[in-house]
Amino acid sequence: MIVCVAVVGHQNNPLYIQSFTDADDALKLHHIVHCSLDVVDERVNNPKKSGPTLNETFLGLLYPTENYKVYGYLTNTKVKFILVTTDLDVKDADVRNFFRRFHAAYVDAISNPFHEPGKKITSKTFAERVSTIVKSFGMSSTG
Amino acid sequence: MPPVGPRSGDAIFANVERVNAELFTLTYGAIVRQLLTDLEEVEEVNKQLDQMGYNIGIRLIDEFLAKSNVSRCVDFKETAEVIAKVGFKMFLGVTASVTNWDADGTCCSIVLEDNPLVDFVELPDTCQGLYYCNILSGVVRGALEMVSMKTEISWIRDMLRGDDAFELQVKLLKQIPEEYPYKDDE
Amino acid sequence: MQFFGGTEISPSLPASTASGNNGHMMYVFNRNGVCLLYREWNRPLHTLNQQQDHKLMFGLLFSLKSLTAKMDPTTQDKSNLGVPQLPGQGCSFHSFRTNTYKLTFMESPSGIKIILVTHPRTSDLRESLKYIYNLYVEYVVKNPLYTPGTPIRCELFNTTLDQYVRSIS
Amino acid sequence: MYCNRLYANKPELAASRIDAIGYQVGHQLSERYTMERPRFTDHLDAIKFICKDFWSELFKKQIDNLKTNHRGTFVLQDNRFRWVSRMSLDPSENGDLSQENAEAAENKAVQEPNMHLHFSCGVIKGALHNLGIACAVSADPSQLPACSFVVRIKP
Repeated sequence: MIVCVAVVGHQNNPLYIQSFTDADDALKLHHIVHCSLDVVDERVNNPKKSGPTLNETFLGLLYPTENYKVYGYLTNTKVKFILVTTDLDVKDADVRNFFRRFHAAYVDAISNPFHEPGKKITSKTFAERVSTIVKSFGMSSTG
Repeated sequence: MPPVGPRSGDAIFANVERVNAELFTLTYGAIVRQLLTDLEEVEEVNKQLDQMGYNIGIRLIDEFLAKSNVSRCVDFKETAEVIAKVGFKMFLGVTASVTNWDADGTCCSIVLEDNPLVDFVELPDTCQGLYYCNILSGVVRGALEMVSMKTEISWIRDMLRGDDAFELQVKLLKQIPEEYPYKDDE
Repeated sequence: MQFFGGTEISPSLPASTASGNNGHMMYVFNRNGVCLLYREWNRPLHTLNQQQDHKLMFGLLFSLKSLTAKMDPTTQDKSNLGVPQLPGQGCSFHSFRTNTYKLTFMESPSGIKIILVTHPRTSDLRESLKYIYNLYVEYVVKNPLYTPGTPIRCELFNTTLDQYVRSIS
Repeated sequence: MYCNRLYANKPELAASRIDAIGYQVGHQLSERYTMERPRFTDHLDAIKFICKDFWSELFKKQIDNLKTNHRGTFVLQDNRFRWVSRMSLDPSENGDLSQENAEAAENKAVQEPNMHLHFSCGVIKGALHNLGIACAVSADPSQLPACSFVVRIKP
């Protein structure tokens, strides 16, 4: 289950962060997202030869904690997407698929003429779409 | 008199040189936003969009007539149908329908269920009085004026304001015949 | 009599069999009677100054249209002679021929009038006028530097038009 | 063609406004058209993207010629730029003017299309900015219907 997604601007300014848990661990999740940003920077600046293809937007697993797995994605415009999940057995393809759909939703959201670049995304449509994508996470491959 | 001209714009739409849809939608959005920044007053923006639409309409009519092969626009009812069925398809790629005729045939509604101008758009709370698509009313008004029909156009429904469709009310004020422009004693 | 019927528009050039210098001159008027364009290819004689010439041409069309509509034996719905009509209202003529020239005329519902004067033995030019109307749309109406209602000064339009008129047979 | 006409009919919208409108559009489009492609490694990579994919999306053709001085200036030439393909003025209009006036008229003929090209410049600038490249963009329409865009990357 996905517990948190976030969009972070190129100056590490949060553009959108949403957690999907009942418990009040929002603060903890925000902390995880925050920590993951450094990993993204490191990953981009020192690409591992064994890691995902050079300059691919999908950055793969950033780091696992005891309870969570954190995945990252960096667009060509240096916007970071972070995904935090509690699933321990996650298929790579599912995560890629998630980010692809998430990116499409993001592109439509910033195409609203009233959205200001660099400002937080307040669109209701975007929030709804994200929630749909989050809910269907992993469904495609499990049947 | 046999019906003249095409009844649908599909074939013409397929042949018209088209501009990239996203570019079109985003450019319109950027123009509206720029106008809001410049003019501040939402009412002023509505007026400006209508005026821009009018300027486009008076040009667009000739392209419409040339490509659609419509040879006469004398009857208001027939003209409204052609504009909705052929015109909207040709230039916006969507089909509009004509409904709500009044008894004497001088007032009707053009209903759009799909409108590429508003893809991606969410009106912020500060722009509630904005008729985002007001350019369309200007285009229709300008185009009709060029075929001698003076009209008054207003929005009845607007999806950005939570309605289920876009509805433009078109009211025919008068038809202006062609005058002999030169004085006889000149 | 009705000028241009319900045939398909041809965005391609109407076929021509032989070419030559058959075009004499052309006028374009808008709905307000403003002469947007006068183009001349072969006109040995000028008897009037240009303004009078345009006025005479426009007056000729205006009266002739009014007359042809009045004479129409097929319809009841006629206004009095000389009373202004809506563009496209009533019937209209599309050409006439004298022993020295032929005049072909078309009017769009938006009131754009195109008049082409040619050699008397040229063929039916209705499709050609429609084609010229399309050229007007492409090179004049779509030229962002052109202001509607003003005289046409578009190089691209003129060159394309000249080239086309040369091909008329 | 139509969006071109939108602002073409608004002479009171000054060049900077048109540029700003183009900038917003370019900014948004660059995000859309770089979806599902690896990040660019350098400036040239991004410029090539503008010449090929971006231009193709917008105009169904690529930029015809790309030149660079290898010091941050790129010249992108489109031999038949769609937005000015219908644009023309009558040069003979100024036929009997003195040399000086003829030059002024020529300037005017260059400046007017320039107004319309501010939009295109804004689009390119907005797209490149969003890809992390700060630059200035200008257009040269002196060879209509060909048109060149000069991109100067800010160090």
